Amino acid sequence: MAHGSGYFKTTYEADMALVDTRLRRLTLAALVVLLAALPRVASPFSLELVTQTALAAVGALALNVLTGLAGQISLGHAGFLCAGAFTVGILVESVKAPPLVTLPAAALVGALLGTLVGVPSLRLKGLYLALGTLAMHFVVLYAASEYQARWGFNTGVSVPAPTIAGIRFRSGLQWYYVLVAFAALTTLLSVNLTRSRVGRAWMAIRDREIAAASLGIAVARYKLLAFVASSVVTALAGAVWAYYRSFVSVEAFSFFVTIEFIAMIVIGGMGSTLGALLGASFVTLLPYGIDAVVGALAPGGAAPYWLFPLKFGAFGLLMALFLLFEPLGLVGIWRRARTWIVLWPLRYAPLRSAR
Amino acid sequence: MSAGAALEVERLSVAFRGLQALNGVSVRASAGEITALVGPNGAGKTTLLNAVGGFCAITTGSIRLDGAPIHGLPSHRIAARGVGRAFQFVELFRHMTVLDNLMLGRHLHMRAGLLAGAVFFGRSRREQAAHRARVEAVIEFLELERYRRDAVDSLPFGVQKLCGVARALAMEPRLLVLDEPSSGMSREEKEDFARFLLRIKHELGTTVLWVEHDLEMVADLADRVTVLDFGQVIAEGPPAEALSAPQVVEAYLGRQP
Amino acid sequence: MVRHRALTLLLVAAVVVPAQASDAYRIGMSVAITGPAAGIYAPAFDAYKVYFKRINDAGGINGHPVEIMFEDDRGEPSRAAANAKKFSEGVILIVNASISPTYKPLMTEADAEKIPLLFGGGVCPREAFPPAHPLIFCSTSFGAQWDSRFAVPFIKAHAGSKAKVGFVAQNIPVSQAEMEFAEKLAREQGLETLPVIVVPGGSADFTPFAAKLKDAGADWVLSWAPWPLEIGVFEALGRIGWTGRYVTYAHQPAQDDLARLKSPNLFAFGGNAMFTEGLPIHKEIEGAVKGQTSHPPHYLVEGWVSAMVLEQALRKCGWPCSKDKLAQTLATVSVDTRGLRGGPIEWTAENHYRQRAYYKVYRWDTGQRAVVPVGGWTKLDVK
Amino acid sequence: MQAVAGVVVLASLYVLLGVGYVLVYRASRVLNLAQGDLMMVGGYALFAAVTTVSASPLIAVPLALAVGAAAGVVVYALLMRPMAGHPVFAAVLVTVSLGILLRVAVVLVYTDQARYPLPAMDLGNPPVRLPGGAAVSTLDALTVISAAALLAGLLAFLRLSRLGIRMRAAAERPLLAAQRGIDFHALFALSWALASFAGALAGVLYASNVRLDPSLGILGLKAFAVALVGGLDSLGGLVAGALIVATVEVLTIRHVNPLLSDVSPFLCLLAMLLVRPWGLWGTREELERV
Repeated sequence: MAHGSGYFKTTYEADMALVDTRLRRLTLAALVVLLAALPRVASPFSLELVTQTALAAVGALALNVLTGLAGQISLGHAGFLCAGAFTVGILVESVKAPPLVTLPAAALVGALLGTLVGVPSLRLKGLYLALGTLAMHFVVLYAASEYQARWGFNTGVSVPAPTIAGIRFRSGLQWYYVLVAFAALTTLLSVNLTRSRVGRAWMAIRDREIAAASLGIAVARYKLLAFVASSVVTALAGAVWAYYRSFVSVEAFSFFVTIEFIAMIVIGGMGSTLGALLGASFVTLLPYGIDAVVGALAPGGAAPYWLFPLKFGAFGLLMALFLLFEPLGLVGIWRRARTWIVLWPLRYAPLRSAR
Repeated sequence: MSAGAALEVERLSVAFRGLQALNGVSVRASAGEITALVGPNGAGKTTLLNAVGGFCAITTGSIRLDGAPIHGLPSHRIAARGVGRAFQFVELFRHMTVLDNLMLGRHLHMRAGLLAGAVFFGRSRREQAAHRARVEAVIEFLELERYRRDAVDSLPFGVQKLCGVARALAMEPRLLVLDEPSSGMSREEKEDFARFLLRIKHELGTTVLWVEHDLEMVADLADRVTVLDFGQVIAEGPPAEALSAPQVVEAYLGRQP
Repeated sequence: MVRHRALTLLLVAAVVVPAQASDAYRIGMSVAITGPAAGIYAPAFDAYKVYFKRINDAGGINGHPVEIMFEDDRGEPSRAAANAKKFSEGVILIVNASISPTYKPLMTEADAEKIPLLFGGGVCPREAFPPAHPLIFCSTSFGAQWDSRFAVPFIKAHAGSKAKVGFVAQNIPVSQAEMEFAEKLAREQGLETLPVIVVPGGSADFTPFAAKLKDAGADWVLSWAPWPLEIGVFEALGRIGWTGRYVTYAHQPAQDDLARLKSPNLFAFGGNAMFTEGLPIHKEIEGAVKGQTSHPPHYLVEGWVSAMVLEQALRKCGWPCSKDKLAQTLATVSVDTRGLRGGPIEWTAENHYRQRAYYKVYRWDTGQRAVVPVGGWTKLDVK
Repeated sequence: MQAVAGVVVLASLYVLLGVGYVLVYRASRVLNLAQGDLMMVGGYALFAAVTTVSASPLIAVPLALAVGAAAGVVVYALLMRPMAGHPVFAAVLVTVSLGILLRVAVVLVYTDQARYPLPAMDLGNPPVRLPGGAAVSTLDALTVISAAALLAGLLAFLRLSRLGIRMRAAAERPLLAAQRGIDFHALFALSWALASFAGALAGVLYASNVRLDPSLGILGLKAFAVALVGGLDSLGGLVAGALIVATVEVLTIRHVNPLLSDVSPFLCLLAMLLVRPWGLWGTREELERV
């Protein structure tokens, strides 16, 4: 911002800037360089992990908009993903549709489903709504499995590598760039939303519906909008998933996937964009982290049987621990750490009674 | 800013599960004036405000704003007609900053939709900046500058109440509805608040419907007073007259032996 | 300047792949160690672990150890896909022992990286049958289209032509298709058939499905599905007093369940000899896995057989053994199953299933109070 | 006739499972998504008792049920009590974690293999002939009897005993109950114990009748559709909900499409949410107050 010296802001535009200090600009630049240069140094497998994390981040950000910002609990996230993925699968399988057709179609299906699930949200609150979305999940999965069974796709429907603008996306490297860019774009949109009129209206509804209505916010409309926005992005993520994995199959969208996404925003820190990103990374990488730790402790030996259930259990345990002891999630820890670093070596802590 | 609107409540009745909260109440708030609503606890003051704001269903009667009926409309439509409300128990969005709370007050005046907000570039960005300027004006008006970036739940209760008023003011309402704004404020805060109330009336010309416990303040500031007891109007008129009526004294102090 | 420094930092902190032992045969295995299907597939993990530990302890193959990267896929395709990516760094073969939804991502990766893929535990995919995909092999005892060609004539031989036959499938495509195929076969052979009943695997209670079969008047029922469903429907039929005969594929738990249910009406047919026969190879496996697994030894047979195939392929491949060379070698193996199956597993360039499929039927004998074979091995030529 | 018998048996199983949801929801407005897993634990407790303590069902079954009830208390003390004051949704998520942990614990001890406690107790499960040509298994019949007995016992307990009346009071008027000095934690713990006991009972019966494996918990999800159709806070509604869902399920299997039966409880739930979101006999959620 040309007018800002870095510390004093002279316009409201400057005050609203996302990246306003030199340190932040440097950090952002470093992150961009790191992500761009990673393929040169990282192994294909590490790249695959980052790619997976990026895709998970898109899903987590979409869920965060719905649950974190607008306060509408959804247990149907995997259902939306599944709908997007199967839209691609069915269109590619039946009419060989190109991505420029399938992706908008997936978004449209997402919007329709979001509306369908959103309408009951106008009458339902909290748990009842969650149950409605859960029921939707099972219905979507049923429809998908009917399709899969009827057409005899035993191992799932194949989705060949897509071609956009003459480029055929098939290598791990291409997908790395595509998905990291997708995640970056979603992050930017999500950050912008939180500071815009619509995002604020959602947070108002989340905190107190009556107060929101008193400010002229059309609560019903905005709830519906949150469902539609979230489900469009989720369905798109599902569509990209289908292309990236080059197949779709019902088994990939079990209820456990929903739990994983909820865990991401819970562990990351509900309602925070950074939290959704941290949570997505954490949940995606956790099993591999456990592998690495066990590998380091017991090199050479074949992994013991108990390790595998343990990886699954660690996820459940961590989710419980975060819920019990760190409701603000990883973002909360990050903020405390930042305060600690900034203040170090001083040991300033707010008075206990002040909390 | 737009001039104040006149509110007419005619023979309004509200019942909850057989309990008659309001019974044929008529209240008028003339344009540009401060109309106070007083009465003992449980008299039905907040219920009346809820009915005006569309937060509870009415049994019979009518509510008109500048002659147009608003009863039966959903709350957000009533807000769009120009009714701004500050709540008794604040009802701010506690995790947000004062600034964000006030920006929410600008909701009705802003246009940016979902996509514009997500892109946050060009027009939607300029719109945001323009409304930020209006919010800053409100912050300055109510002298909240130093709390601008604080999360609401970290503020003292009196300041929170003032923020509630600020948020309602940011809506640029034609009718400002205040529910016991001064309760929980310190002596000094109350004095400031009295000043703000007069400035709202004189500088902004907004009609104010004001529920208040502090009868001294009402006597000093209100143009007209309506006294409620057990869901019925027991006195109405200029403060000096209405507050000294025998039935009002009785309602507050109990029947004298 | 900033860019330069960042890059340097990055290089230093880069995720470095740990140096792999270059003198080992590296194999990747994606297996449902946990998850809903683990009861059937986790034993393959134990079988491989024990089998190749023995080999390595004895000096390895051609003087080189076999190193297996085990990855759990929980029976979920997304996890299988991640595993496949992990394997793409230098394994010469991928082994899969999991449910069919995990096949596609592994096949995709195998195809892209030209890594041979061995199915050892899950149902054989179409690509293993003639004309076979050059990279896809399957040592599992059961395969679609062939099992019914054995089972339907078996029913006809025992029931005569007057019997009404019902068919039970699980709501997974491979099972549904197989039962529809069997129903067609049965009709062609002059049996009276009932429409196939498709049962969701997650049903709380199979009784309503059983009642439907019973009310339709089925004398014989054929089921080809995952074991919990096969046996679940049979038990549900028993609970409502059905007295017909039930023929079902003998997955690994069959041996225990035949003994548990003690029903002379339950016929389990399959490609593996049950441990009740007490062959020398059975004793050997029992001895080898003792204390090494939490599963009964006979659960490990599918995994054991595929490990035998792999061992022989590696021996024939020699050292060094690349993925291409191994794929070519696999297409020529002929593995003596030493009685675990009715005959050897022989693969050709065209056929990665087996030249001949062998079947044997078992049931509970009330007289002997034991699980006994009904006749000997039946041989089918696979063309 | 066989269809009617099937409906009643299935409905009884749903009732046994659904009781847990209703009890916990009444007490704390929390939906216990681990109810199915608590049922599974009950089944494994029976198997453990049979294989390690005594093969006599007279000892093993009460032991398993006691373990079930105790598990409820432990869960409350360790996980739910610290969640007091947190959003309800967070508490619901904790129960999801609990379900995962229970499944993992069982897998670590017993692997994923199916187990059968009944033969270990040396018992059979012969069919019982009913009038009209129908038949159910002995344990099916026991399930129906247990569900009826449990419901009758619970209703009597809530209506007649002092503790039960307190529980009802605490559920209906928490504030008033607190002012009267009712110990909430004890009552919540009791609700959890009863819920978990009911789950264990369902687990014991199901494991004996059908089988035991770690994925049994999925049944819990269906039963929770049942609880919602009946009304989450109503025991009477539960019976109606269970009968409706079971009837729809059996009819779909027989006359529509067996595959649809898997989702039919959820279709019932969606239909109910659209018509009467609070269920057949449930109370409407209180409106927000300003």
